[in-house]
Amino acid sequence: MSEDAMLDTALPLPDVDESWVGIAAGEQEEDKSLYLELDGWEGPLDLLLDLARRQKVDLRQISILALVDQYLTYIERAEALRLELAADYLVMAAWLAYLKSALLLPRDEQEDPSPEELALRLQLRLQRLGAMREAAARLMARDRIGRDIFRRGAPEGLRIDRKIKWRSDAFSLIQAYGQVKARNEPRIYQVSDRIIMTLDSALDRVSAMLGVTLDWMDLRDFLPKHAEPSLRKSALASSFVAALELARLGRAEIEQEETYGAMRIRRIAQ
Amino acid sequence: MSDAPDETVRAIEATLFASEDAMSVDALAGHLGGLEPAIVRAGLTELAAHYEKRGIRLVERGKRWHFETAPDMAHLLRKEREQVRRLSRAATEVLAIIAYHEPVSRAEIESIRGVQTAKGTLDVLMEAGWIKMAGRREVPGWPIIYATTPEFLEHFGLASRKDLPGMDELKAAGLLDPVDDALDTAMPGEEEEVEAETSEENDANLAATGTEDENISAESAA
Amino acid sequence: MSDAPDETVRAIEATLFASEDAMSVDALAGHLGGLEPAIVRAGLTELAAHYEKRGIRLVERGKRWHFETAPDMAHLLRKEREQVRRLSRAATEVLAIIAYHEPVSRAEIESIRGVQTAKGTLDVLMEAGWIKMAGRREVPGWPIIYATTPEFLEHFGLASRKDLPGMDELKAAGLLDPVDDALDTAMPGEEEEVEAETSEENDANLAATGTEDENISAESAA
Repeated sequence: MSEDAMLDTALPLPDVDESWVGIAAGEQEEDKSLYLELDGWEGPLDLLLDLARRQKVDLRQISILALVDQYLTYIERAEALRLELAADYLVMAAWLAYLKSALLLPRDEQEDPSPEELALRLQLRLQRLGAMREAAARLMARDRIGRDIFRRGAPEGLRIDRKIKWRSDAFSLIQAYGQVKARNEPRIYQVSDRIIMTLDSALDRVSAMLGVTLDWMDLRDFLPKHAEPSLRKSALASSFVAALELARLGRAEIEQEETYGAMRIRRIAQ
Repeated sequence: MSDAPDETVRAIEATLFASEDAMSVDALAGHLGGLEPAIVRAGLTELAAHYEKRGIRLVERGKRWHFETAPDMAHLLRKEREQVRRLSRAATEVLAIIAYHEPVSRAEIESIRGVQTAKGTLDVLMEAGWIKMAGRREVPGWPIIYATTPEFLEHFGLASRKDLPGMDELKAAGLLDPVDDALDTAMPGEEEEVEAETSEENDANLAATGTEDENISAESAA
Repeated sequence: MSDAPDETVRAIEATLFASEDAMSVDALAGHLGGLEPAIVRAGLTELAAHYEKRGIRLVERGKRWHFETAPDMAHLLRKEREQVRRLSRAATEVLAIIAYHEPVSRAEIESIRGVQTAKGTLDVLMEAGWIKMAGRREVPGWPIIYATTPEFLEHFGLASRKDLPGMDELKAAGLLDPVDDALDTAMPGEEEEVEAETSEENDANLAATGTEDENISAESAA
């Protein structure tokens, strides 16, 4: 098919719903068909494009003023016929009325944007929508797979069967056996006895030591000196929890000036 | 009588004939045991020439090759087969806008059409396999952008997007450029400052809240 | 280059290509607008001759005609692709137990391993050709017993089963060290053993991806 001169083509294009291409065609029944199609418009821009097409000139040469008049007339008639108009059609009507007056009235001040620019912008948008609409129609009219052109009806299909080749090695085998054996060997578990400081004894200890002074004391000073490392760890943990508990009970306050810094604790005088 | 084609050509012919999907040169080369792509390409060219005047043709669509019936046979084949999907007018427009502008965001589609795009429209086109999401635009809001697929080219018989009807003319006429760009060239000397603001306001007026009259007909959906 | 075929021949070619079923001469004649069967027959003969040396053939089967791939190109339609996969940990254990204790029943394998063994594991080992059924144990229930094959010895580079290291040697090599095992049981793989083995079975059928990680396939199967 020929693919040139698409911008100028004004013929009804195939494969497009008759309902909208037909509108522009019927001149004598214009009013009726136009209003009946009210639901068919996809918004004001769509309606404007159709009205512009009625000027039967290239979209680059349409008269915006004439177009505005046509649109406003259309809206007035629709209102006279008491047809329900969506709000956006009325918004567009108001905007176009403004545009028209701005285009006609002499201007003292240079307005920004100028009415000419607004008109041009509208024209450019109509051109673009028009171009896409015609492109869509021409696209749909192409020879299409499944309608005009067919692929093979019953292709055999290409099948790829994946066959798995398993791989392993002697070491893995022997190692696996060793692990099975080791896993199921009877096992003796030993739990070694460790010296710890219980929370209760830490609480007693910390409370007792806090009773001695009202000054701040470093938490580490509460720990038993010369204890073996495992006991020191346990004592630190228990003393810390004990300090928190005393703070919660309102018997002590805790401060720490920086992250990981020394934690200090002192008694609250009752 | 034609000469017997060589084994590679026969293998390509058999593979493409049997395949349910179109195949790229690389896919063919891989399937044929790692042939040189150049050899496959030469074979395809030979085959395409051989089939040129026959009832079936070998064609390239979006870098993938397949056999199909010759276009002038449509009248014979069409009558029994009406499986092609009928799209609503809105969907065809959206498809055209995506094809001619891709990649394109929904807001960009809407600014051309002047109406909001109903949710179903893009879904229908994606379900048909003709468009796909193609990432996000790097602007505020990170909108998803859409592009066409190789199946789109296949379905509409296009070797590539360059073959879209009227593509060159539309490009030359600047009709694929945004309105703002066209305005700049059409109105030289205009101050640029107010431009962005104006266009927004303007678009809001024009696009408004037009509801889309979607009648997505799924006649073909068997 | 072949001569351009006439319209009837092209029409037959396109129709048979697009048809989902083989077509009789009468069906073709009817489809092509009531052609004389003799003309259709002549066209079919010409087409069959044309395709004789190509990658596809026009053939008649039970008085109905259709295109099919040339017999010597059939290997292109069904290709086998070999995929190498490493034996899973569970399967390796089962194989090791069979190798050390053969012939051995499934219940015996389970009592040695201390875990249930999924059916798929033994299937995989049989598919690999490393174990075979070796009769039935003469105890209640007549359980099947398994033994290794010569392929097993070959793959693992063993002259005979006597080459497998004994318990003392395993101990000396540190392979009975429970520490390794503690580490392994801490890994998630072991707990999901049964599931993983089931997926193995699936994989053997579907031959999905090339992953060697049992856990991944177990998850995706779930």
